[in-house]
Parts: sequence; structure tokens; C-alpha cells
Amino acid sequence: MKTLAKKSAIWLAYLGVLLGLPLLFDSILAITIFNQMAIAIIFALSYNMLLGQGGMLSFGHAVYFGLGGFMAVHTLVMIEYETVYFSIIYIPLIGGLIGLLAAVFIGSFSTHKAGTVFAMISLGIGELVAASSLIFVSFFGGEAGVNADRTYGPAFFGIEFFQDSEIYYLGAAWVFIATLFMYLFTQTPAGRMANAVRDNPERAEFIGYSARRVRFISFCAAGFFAGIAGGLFALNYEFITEENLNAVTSGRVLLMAYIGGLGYFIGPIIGAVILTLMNSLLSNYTELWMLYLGIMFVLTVLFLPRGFAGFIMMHRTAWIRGKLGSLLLPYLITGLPALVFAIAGVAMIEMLHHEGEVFHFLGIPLESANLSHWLMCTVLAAIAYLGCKRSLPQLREAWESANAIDEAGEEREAS
Amino acid sequence: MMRLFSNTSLKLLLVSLLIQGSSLASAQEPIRIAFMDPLSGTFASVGNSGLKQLQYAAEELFNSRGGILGGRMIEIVPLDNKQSPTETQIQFRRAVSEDIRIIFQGNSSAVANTLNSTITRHNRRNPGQEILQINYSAVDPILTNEECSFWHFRFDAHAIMKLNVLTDYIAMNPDIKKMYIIGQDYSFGQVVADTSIELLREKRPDIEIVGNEFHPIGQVKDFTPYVTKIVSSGADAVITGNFGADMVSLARSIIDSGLEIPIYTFYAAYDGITATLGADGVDKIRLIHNDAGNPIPTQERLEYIQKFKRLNPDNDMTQHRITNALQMLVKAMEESQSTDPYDIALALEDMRFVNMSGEELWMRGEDHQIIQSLHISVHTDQNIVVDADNSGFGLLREYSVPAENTIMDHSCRMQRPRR
Amino acid sequence: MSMLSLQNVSKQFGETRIIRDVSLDIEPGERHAIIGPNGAGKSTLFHLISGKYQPTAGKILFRDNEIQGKTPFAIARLGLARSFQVTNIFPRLSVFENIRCGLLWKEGFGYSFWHLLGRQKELNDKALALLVEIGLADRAEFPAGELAYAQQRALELGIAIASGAELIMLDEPVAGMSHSEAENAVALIRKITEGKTLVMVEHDMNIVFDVADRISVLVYGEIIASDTPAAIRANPRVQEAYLGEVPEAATDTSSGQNPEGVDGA
Amino acid sequence: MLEVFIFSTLNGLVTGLLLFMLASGLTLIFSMMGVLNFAHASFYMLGAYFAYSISLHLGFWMGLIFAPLIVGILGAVVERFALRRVHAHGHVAELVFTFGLAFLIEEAVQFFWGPDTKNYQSPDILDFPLFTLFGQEFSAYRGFMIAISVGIFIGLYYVLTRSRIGIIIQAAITHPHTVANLGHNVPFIFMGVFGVGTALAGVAGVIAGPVLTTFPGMAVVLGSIVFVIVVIGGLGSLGGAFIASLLIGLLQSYAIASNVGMPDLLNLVGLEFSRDHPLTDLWTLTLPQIAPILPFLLLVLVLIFRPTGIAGKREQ
Repeated sequence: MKTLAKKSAIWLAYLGVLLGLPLLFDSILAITIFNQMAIAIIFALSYNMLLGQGGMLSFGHAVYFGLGGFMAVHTLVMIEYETVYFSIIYIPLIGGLIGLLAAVFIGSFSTHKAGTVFAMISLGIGELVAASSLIFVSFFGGEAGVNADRTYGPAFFGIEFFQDSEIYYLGAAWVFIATLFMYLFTQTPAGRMANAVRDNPERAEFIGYSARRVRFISFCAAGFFAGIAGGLFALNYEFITEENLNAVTSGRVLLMAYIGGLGYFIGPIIGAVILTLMNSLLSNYTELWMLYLGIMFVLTVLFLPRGFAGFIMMHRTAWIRGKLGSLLLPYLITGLPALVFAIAGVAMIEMLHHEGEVFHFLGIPLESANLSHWLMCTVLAAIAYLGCKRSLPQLREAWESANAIDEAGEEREAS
Repeated sequence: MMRLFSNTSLKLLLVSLLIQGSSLASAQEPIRIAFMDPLSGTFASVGNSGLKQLQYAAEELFNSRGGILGGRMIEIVPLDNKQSPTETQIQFRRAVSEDIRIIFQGNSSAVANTLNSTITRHNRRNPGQEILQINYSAVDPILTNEECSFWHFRFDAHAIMKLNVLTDYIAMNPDIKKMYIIGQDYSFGQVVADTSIELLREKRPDIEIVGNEFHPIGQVKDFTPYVTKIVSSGADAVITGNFGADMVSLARSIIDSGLEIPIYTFYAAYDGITATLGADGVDKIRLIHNDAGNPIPTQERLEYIQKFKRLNPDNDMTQHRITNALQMLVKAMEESQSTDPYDIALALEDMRFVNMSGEELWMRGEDHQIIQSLHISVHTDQNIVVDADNSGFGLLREYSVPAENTIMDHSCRMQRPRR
Repeated sequence: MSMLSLQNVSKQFGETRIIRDVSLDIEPGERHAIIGPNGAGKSTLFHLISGKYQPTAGKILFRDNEIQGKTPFAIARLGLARSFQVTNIFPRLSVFENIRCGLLWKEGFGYSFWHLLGRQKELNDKALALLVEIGLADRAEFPAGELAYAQQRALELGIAIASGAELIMLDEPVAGMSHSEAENAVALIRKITEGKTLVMVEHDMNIVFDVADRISVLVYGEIIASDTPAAIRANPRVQEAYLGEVPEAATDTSSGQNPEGVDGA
Repeated sequence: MLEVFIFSTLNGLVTGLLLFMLASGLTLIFSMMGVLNFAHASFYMLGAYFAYSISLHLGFWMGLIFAPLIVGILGAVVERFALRRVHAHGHVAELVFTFGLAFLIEEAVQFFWGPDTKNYQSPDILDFPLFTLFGQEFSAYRGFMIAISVGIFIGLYYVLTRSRIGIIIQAAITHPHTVANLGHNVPFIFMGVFGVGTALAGVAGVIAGPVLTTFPGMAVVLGSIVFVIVVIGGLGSLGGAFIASLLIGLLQSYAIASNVGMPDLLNLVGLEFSRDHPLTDLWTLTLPQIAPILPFLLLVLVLIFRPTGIAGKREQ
């Protein structure tokens, strides 16, 4: 029962953060970003059901997001013309059902195999649907997409959803519900067997489970929640276009889930938050943000194969043993030069980019034509690199001593 | 990278999140105008070039001369919409958040349509906080027809107006008997195809349309198979609305096949295209556009362009309509002595303005469509004073239509807000 | 009624006949060992019974149900469990989860996505009891992939037992273990297969003769003898087949048994 | 009609052979490491860009020699310092890594060369029509493309089947441990194969750049098609990849050249729909319109009905 109380506390904190955020940051821009995050969190979590929990690498997950979103926008239009009439708070559910429907159909033949075959089918389906969306203009609206207005439905306790902040609370509610249900799914036989099939499909068959059926269930659930995210997107932006079901969106959700950390439930949430912030803020400071995103992604795959969540979880043992503090100083000693190295590197990239003009980097005016600027950055980077390299063994040592396990079982049980 | 983020960006993030839309207009405060176009990604060069032209116009024509409305400066705020309708929504909210009331936007009709409906919704829900859309380049006809809005002004001729002039020009060429139409499979491509067919049938019923082909945007690796069809159809000329890499590839394939026929098009110059077509495209590529190219009509404009070129050696003055739009916008502010979008919009309606080339521009009040003369130019290296891509090649004017002959009917039923 | 009955089973891969006309009856409660030199087809025989491969000809009956042509999971549901030559667990799940997954189908949870596992007290108690039985209770929260080799094999046994099978098939359960580990493993096997039917493939003759009630000898895809340990020991054909062979030496995968390559490795 | 058929066949052949140059490298790499290199087409793009830069100073032919070399070395470096590291985390991580690499290379290309189309020209010496048929020219450069592709195919076939190194490579694919035990440096062979595979992609980029235009989107346009080919052909099968390349090249070429569509089909069965029909987009669909997505349709069908592809044996 102690764990139950602990878990409830975490969920209550989550709800608190969701509800409290707009009180801390209440500008329109902040709300916009939070809304984006809300959509991204559900979408990335649904993707994790496939890849992280079920071991299915999909290059076409945006299909379910997009189809759900399109149907949601069309439903909004129907509400406007009173073909149907209900409160728009249920719109994400419409998106979810369409996502589910699409997943049931596509999953019926694509979940036969995991691995490369599944990845390739998802790629093919993704390309097919994206291409069709440009051909079938009457439903998808061509490249301009479909527009709607969310304010025509019956008011919900007097709220007519004129403002994005009202949508935020609706979105937050959906995020909370969707997150909760996706978490609970992992705790059911179907969710647990998805992990088992991911780890070892053959073994799963020999304990009575059809790997294909298990994958199919996860696939449908992922499609359902992706559709909910799509429905929320439709509510937030009141429009949707083909770009929301093409390969770029599919790729972005893969990035989110991976950078956040596959396999950890919280990973995709972290990834969704990081990528949304980068996408909407970093792009205002540098045109090269996509390049940095690419570098970050590749570095993550290389050095943090379990993403940011995995990095955080690495410290669990040290935390339990109360030795996290002993890591702080070594982290600083190595981290600071690493930071300087990164800054110098970015400065040089920006100098290359701003050829022939003066630009301000962290408040310092830099110019690519000025050799001394290059020299300064190079020297800085070199010193930082050396400092990093010199201190790395110490960090490793500190790490090992903090994680040294006298009796392993004891440590595990303490959690 | 993340380090950068946690440092500069975080600080800026906090600042920008905390900014409240409560700035009161004071005499010294700059007038902030958003420029919302792709500034990163595949289409960045077009967007950045436009941004430089707008910044140059603001600096050169107004700020360096003491500002407007009694000394206020114009500040151009670049907003990167990555040419994505979704990202446009986000950047629009950023503009609202920063209390920017005027948005310049030009690239992609899909984006313009999205912005148009977003602004319409926003302005209806937030009276007193309205936003004005200055469309300097998106040519989808519906923006000043079915979907016209009081808050949207277009400073470029729309696709059908351009095609009207283009088909007039084609009709004058008796050698053309067979026409092939090819375009990207999306709304603009379809408008080009449908309208061309309709107008040619009217003007030259003897011209046979020997092909009407659509291909997916940006998906075609090799245009040779399409060119094979063009050749076998025996076409004398090609009309296409392609842009970007699809335009270059198509033109290159046609030229490579040895086909000596004219290509009539919209977007086959600048931003690397002129340089890539180079000598191969001479006398083959013809563009319909506004704002006369070579020879530059007035000394004033020539100097204006040359100064821009000195400041931005790698960019061209590709879209003079950006300058036109800013000049007319400022004129509207001065006339109404206001920066409120509603007052500006009223002042812009039916404004007549003589631009740097000495052409008179008319912003038709009924649909907010600019009426100005249109030109057809040829890709060449003869008599080029202002070239493109520093390549020595550029556009030479062959045919001009005065503004009054470009006027077309519209189907706009504008809903005017009441104050 | 026999527990498992093979009737003239054959298996061909292309032109190669791996299993030739094998017939075999295994009675309930019997502990049956299959031995034979490398490449004899022992693992293939296991794969045929458990449904990984389909026989080219012949019938396989499990408790009088024909199971040839059925999928592995359908066969597993009838009450046949197997372990693998290569350790076959769910490496990223905890030890406890491994066992619990093994229990799920038998306990009637199916593909349910409306039961919360944390709430299933009975299920969890069973899983814990099994963990105690296989001696891994103190490792319950470990990721299974981090266990020592012998522990992983024990866990694998545990998963097989968990499914509530009547017939348990073990493919080289002590391969790669040290002598003392092997002894513990054999003791565990005896303990947890109490009252069930056991079929095992094993190279360690000491263990085979120690554990088995009956032994079948498979050579080149054919069963040349099937009898009590004593009789097998005395059988001249068996001695001939094993001449020059060192049965204990073979611990890793041999060719011919697994034509599609090793799975899950 | 005949000239359309002949030229479509030639066009399909050019495209198909070009695709095969990419697919062959991808297949080799897959056979070796069991990973589909998502970034393969990005190396093709790098080939085109390097060749463009070299051609500005030293001419096309130097580009043809040096650009693939640079790309190959780059590929080997990627294998040695990145892919080998990711390998430990499994196939999914590898696939995701190459996916990220493709993303990164596209951004890097935009960073170094800018987002515009580059004026990369074919050599003047090949700037003449090889032959003229029914008034249409077939440029010598396209003939040159066919010759290079066929040459590489023959060379590759010869090296793999006849030479000592080819036999070692083939052995290393199926029995890496045995080959290692024989004293060969298997990781080095892997690196070499990855380098050669990417260099092949580089060659394809060098010769395709002038014809298919050199711009940052060129990898995306071709990338997924090459994937489709490798999967349709059967993962790991060079012969299958060859057949699939030509199949896709010709299929697309013929589809574009054709003039049939749904309206014809409907006329055939005597049906007609008005333009206002809600499914009008479907009723007016034409074959040329959907030509570029045919490969994906084929991919999905093949994967559903024959997951091993045309010539594939190996199951994942």
C-alpha cells in the first residue's frame, strides 16, 4: 500500500504541474508552447507503446495522428453546420476512434513480423497515405488542409473555447487521462506481454501467446492514442494539413521518443518537452537549429542509447545509496569544460554560417573575417577538450565508487 | 548544443514567456512588423532574401530618414514559419504574444490561406486586438475571391490575372499551335492548368492542348519520362507553374532533350535557378511577373537596387512588391495617423500610389487586390543591367500590360467589421 | 493414453531429411531422455513437437490431440512447455515478471487489457511461490538479462513450469554449466517436474542415466533404440553409434539442427 | 507511340541502373551487418555535392574520381567510429542511428552548400546527342550513365565471385567467426565494405547530380525508393536488387508515359461519375499522377504477400 500512496503522489504532482503551468507562465506564447507539448506528449507516449514497449520500429506513426486529426476537423465542421451536435470536449475521442480504426486495419497485416519487415511496411504505408492525402483533395484539402472553428458547439459549463488558454485546460485533462491510461496499459497482461514479445517473441509463443496478436493489440492502442493526440491538435489549431501525417511528423515523433528515452515510461514525456522547446524557441535564435537538433540526436544515439530518461535512471543506484552528492563535483569538473567546448563549437559553426557579417553570440560580437575570433574559439575549444579529457577518468572513478554494489540484491530491494 | 540552449535560450525563454501584451504606444516606441516566412530549412533562401529586402526597405526609405509618424522607427521582427502551415500557427501566436499587429507573409499559398483563416478567427474573437495580413506574394485566387477578408491585402497579382496576361501573350504568337501543360499536383498547379486551358480556348481556339499533366510535388527524381511525352506530343510550347527544384529539373530535362520550345512559367528566376539554367535556358524561359525587370524603368529604382546589392552581395532584389507593400502601408499609417490595423485597412482601401518604377498601383477596395502593370520577361544574358545570382543572366522585359488591362472581376463578398 | 505420441514423423529441409520416420510413445509421468550424436536431429525433433517446424509427414499427438501443423502458442496452451538450447528468457523484464508472464495464460488472463497485474494477488503469490521454488526469490526485481548463466537457466525452467504444462521438454538444460551448477540444476529439475512428464535432450550421460526412466537414441534422424537406461547401456547398436563420439564435448550449437540460424541470439 | 515506348524503356533503364548503383551498396552493407543504412542516399547526395565542388576547380572527371573516394572514406569513418559503437545496442538502435545520420547529413549539406539548387553541369565533352530518334535526342551523357552503371555491376560481380577478397567477403557475411579464426580482420573487412558501399552511392551521386539536379532534397527523393528496392528484391540479395531496380525504373517510366486512368477504366465498364461526386478525386485518378507512389504500393504488397522479397531467403 505504501507504493500505491507513492504512485498516487506522483500522479497528483503530475496533475498539479499540468494545472499550475499556465499560472506561472501565462503569456499567449507560453500557452501556445504548452499546448504543443500536450499534443506532443500524448503522441510520443503512444509511439513509445510501439517502439519502447512493443519493440516495433515505425516510420509511419503520423498516419494515425493525422487521420485522427483530419476526422476531428471534419467533425468540427459538422458541428458548425449542425450535422452532429455535441460538446467539442469529446473531439479527441473521435480522433482516437479513427486512429484505432486505421490501426485495426493496417495492423491486421503489418504486425505479423517485428523488426525490419515491420519498419519497412510502416514506411511504405506512411508514404502511401501521405501521397494519397495530396491526391484526395476533397477529404484532405490538398496542401492547404482543412479548416474549422471550434466555437460552434454547445458551451461546456459556459466555456466556449474562444481562447487557447481554455483549450489548454481541456488539453491538460486529456493529457492526464491519456497518460494515466497508457501507464495502466503497461500494467495489464496485454501490456506486459508486449514487453515480453519485444524481448523474445519466440519464447512468448511457447508460453501460450501469439506474438502477432500481442503486437496487434499494442499497435491498436498506439493508434488510438495517436489519434487522440491528433484530435487535440485539431482542437488547438482548428485546422490540419497533410504535413501532419507525412514522414516528417513520423520522424519527429521517433526523435522525441528516442531522445527522451525508450523503454522508460517517462522518457517520451521528457523528449516531447525538449523537442517542443527546441522547435519553437531555438529556431528564433539560430537558423541552424535543425543542424543542432541533428547533432544532438546522433550524439544521443551514440552516447545515451537510453535517452535522457535513461541517463537520469542511471543515477538511481547512487541515489538510493545516498551517494549522489559525491558525483556532483566530478560532474561539474567535467561538465564545465564540456559546456565550454560546446559553446566554442557552436560559436565556430555560427561564424561559418554568418560569413562576412558581424553577429552576436551570447552577447559577444563575432565576425568570421576576424582571424583572432577564430583563434580564440579554437584555443578555447582545445583547452576545454583537454580539460574534459583529463577529468573524465576521475568522473568515471567517482561514478564507479558511487555505484559499487556490495551485495546487489540488497540494493535492488531497497527500491 | 544543449549547453547553448540552457544558457542563452533559457534566459530569453523566460523573458519571452513573461512578456505581457500590454505595451502602450509611445512616440519613441518602434512600430513592430512581423516578417513570417521560411528562414530555416529547404525554402530558407527565398525567405531570407525577402527578409533582407524588407529590412532594407524599412531602413533605407524610412528609418534612415527619421522614421514615420513623427519619429517612430520600423522594426522588422523575423518569424520563421519553416513554410509549414502548422508552424505558421505557432509563429502567429508568438506575434500575438509580442503584440505585433502587422504580419508580412508571402511564400506558399497554403500558408497564406492558413494565416488568413487564423487571423479572421482571431480578429473576430479578440476585438481591439486585430492583426493585419500583408500578403506580398501568395497568388492563390481565393484569397481575394471566395475567402477574401477585410484583414488581408495582396500586393501581387493573383494566378488568374497573371495567366490572363500570359495567355494574351501566347495568343499573339501564331507559331504556337500545340500547348503542353505540366504542373505540380496541388491547388496552384491545378489553377494554372484549368485557367490556361479555359483562357486559351477563348483566345486561340485553334491551339490544341496536347497534354495536361500533374506530378507530385518534390517527388519526381527525373523529369525525362515527362519530357518524352512532351516531345512525342509535338508541343510547340509548355506552360508550367512549377517552382523550386521541380522547376529546375523540368527545365533542364526539356533543354537536355534538345527540344527548342518556349517554356512559360512563373517562378524560374533567382535563388540559384537563374544560375543553374545559365546559358541553356537563354531565350527559352519566359516569366510573367509584376515590377519591371531589365531595363530598369527609373534611375531612382536602379540606385535603390544597386545599393541593396552593395549591402547584400549574395542576394538579389527579387521582389520589388515587398517595397511597394511597405511604402503603401506607411502611407496608410501616415494618412490615418494610426498604427491600428482597422484604421490602416480603411486607409489602404482604394489607395493609389506611384511606386519607384513610376507605375501607378491601385489597391482595389472591394477585394483588397493590388492592380498594377504586369510584364513578361525572357531569361537571357543580353542587355542585362541587373542580373540574378551574380551569374550575368537575368530577366529582360519583352511585353508589358498596363494596370487597367489586368483588371479582372472578383467574387469577394467582404464582411466588414463594424466599429 | 500416452502423453505424447509420434507416429512416423519425418522432416525434410529441401533435399535433406533431418528426421526419418520417427515413432515414439511417452507415457504420463515418464522421464524420457533423447540422446544422440551431434547433428542427429534432436533439436529439430523438439521444434517439430513444439510447433516451431511443421513435420513433412506423420502425426504428432499430445494427449490424443493432433498437434502437427498447430502454432507454437496453440500447442503451449494445450499444456506443453519447453525450454531452449540457447537461454531463452525475457532479458529486459524482471525475474518476477518473467515468471508472472509464464503464468498469465494458464491463469486465464489472455490478452486482457483491463486487468491490472498489481491487483492480482493470487497471481502474484503464485509467481512468488514459484520464485522461491526455483531459488530466485532474492533476485525478483533484477532484470533477467543480468542474472548469472545458471540462474537464467533456472529461470527458464521456472517459466516453463509456470505455464502449468503437463509435458515439459528441456533442451540441454545443463549445457555450459559447471559441475556443481549442473548438480543443482538436476536437483531443481527433479523437484519441479514432480508428477509431470519430462522429455529432455542432454549430452551429459551421467545426468541422462541418472534422471531418465527411459532413453531414446536418435542417430541420423532415426530412433535406433528406445528402452530403459540399463538396456540402452547394453545395446550394441548404441555403442556402435557412439563409437568415437564424445557426447559430453558438444555444448554449443551444432550444424544441421537449426538450419535457419540461431534465433533470438 | 513506338517512340514513347522506346524512350520510356531507355529512361527506365537509366533510372533503374542508377537505382541499382545505390541498391547494390545498400545490399552489400545489409548482408554484412544486417542493418539497413537509412543514410545511404545521403552519401549519394554527398557524392553529388563533393563532385560539384571539385568540378568547379578541377572539372567533372576529377570529381568522378575523387568525390566517391571522399565519400567512401567518410563512410568508413562513420562505420568505424559510430556504427560499430551503436551495434552493441542492437538493430533498432542501428536503424535509428542511420536515420539520425541521414537527418544530420541533410542539414550539414545545407549548412556548407546552402539550400539552393547547385549549378552542377555535365562535362562538355558529353554534351552532344548520342542519337536522335523520332525528333527526340538521347544525350550522350545518359549513355555514359548507362555505361558506368553496367561497368560497375560487372566489376562488382567479378570482384565478389572471382577475386580472393570477394570470397573472403562472402565468407565473412555468412560465417564471420570462422573467417576471423582464419586470421582475417573481420571488423576491417566490415569497415571496408561499408566504405565501398558508400563510395558506390557516391559514384551514383556524381553521375546523377548533373541530370537530376543537385539540391538538398535529392537524398530524400531517392532514399526511400532505394529502400523499397532492397526490400522488394529480397534483403541481402544482389541479384534481387538488380531485378527490382530495373523493375521500379521501368514501372515508373511506363506509368508516366501511359495515358490511362480511372476514367478510362470506368468507361470500359460503362460507368460515369459527375465532377461533384464526393469521391471525384478517385474517379479522375490517372496512372501518371500516381507513378511516383507505385513503388510504395508495390512494397506494401510484396511485404504482405512475400515478405522475403523476389529473391530473398533470409528471414529476420
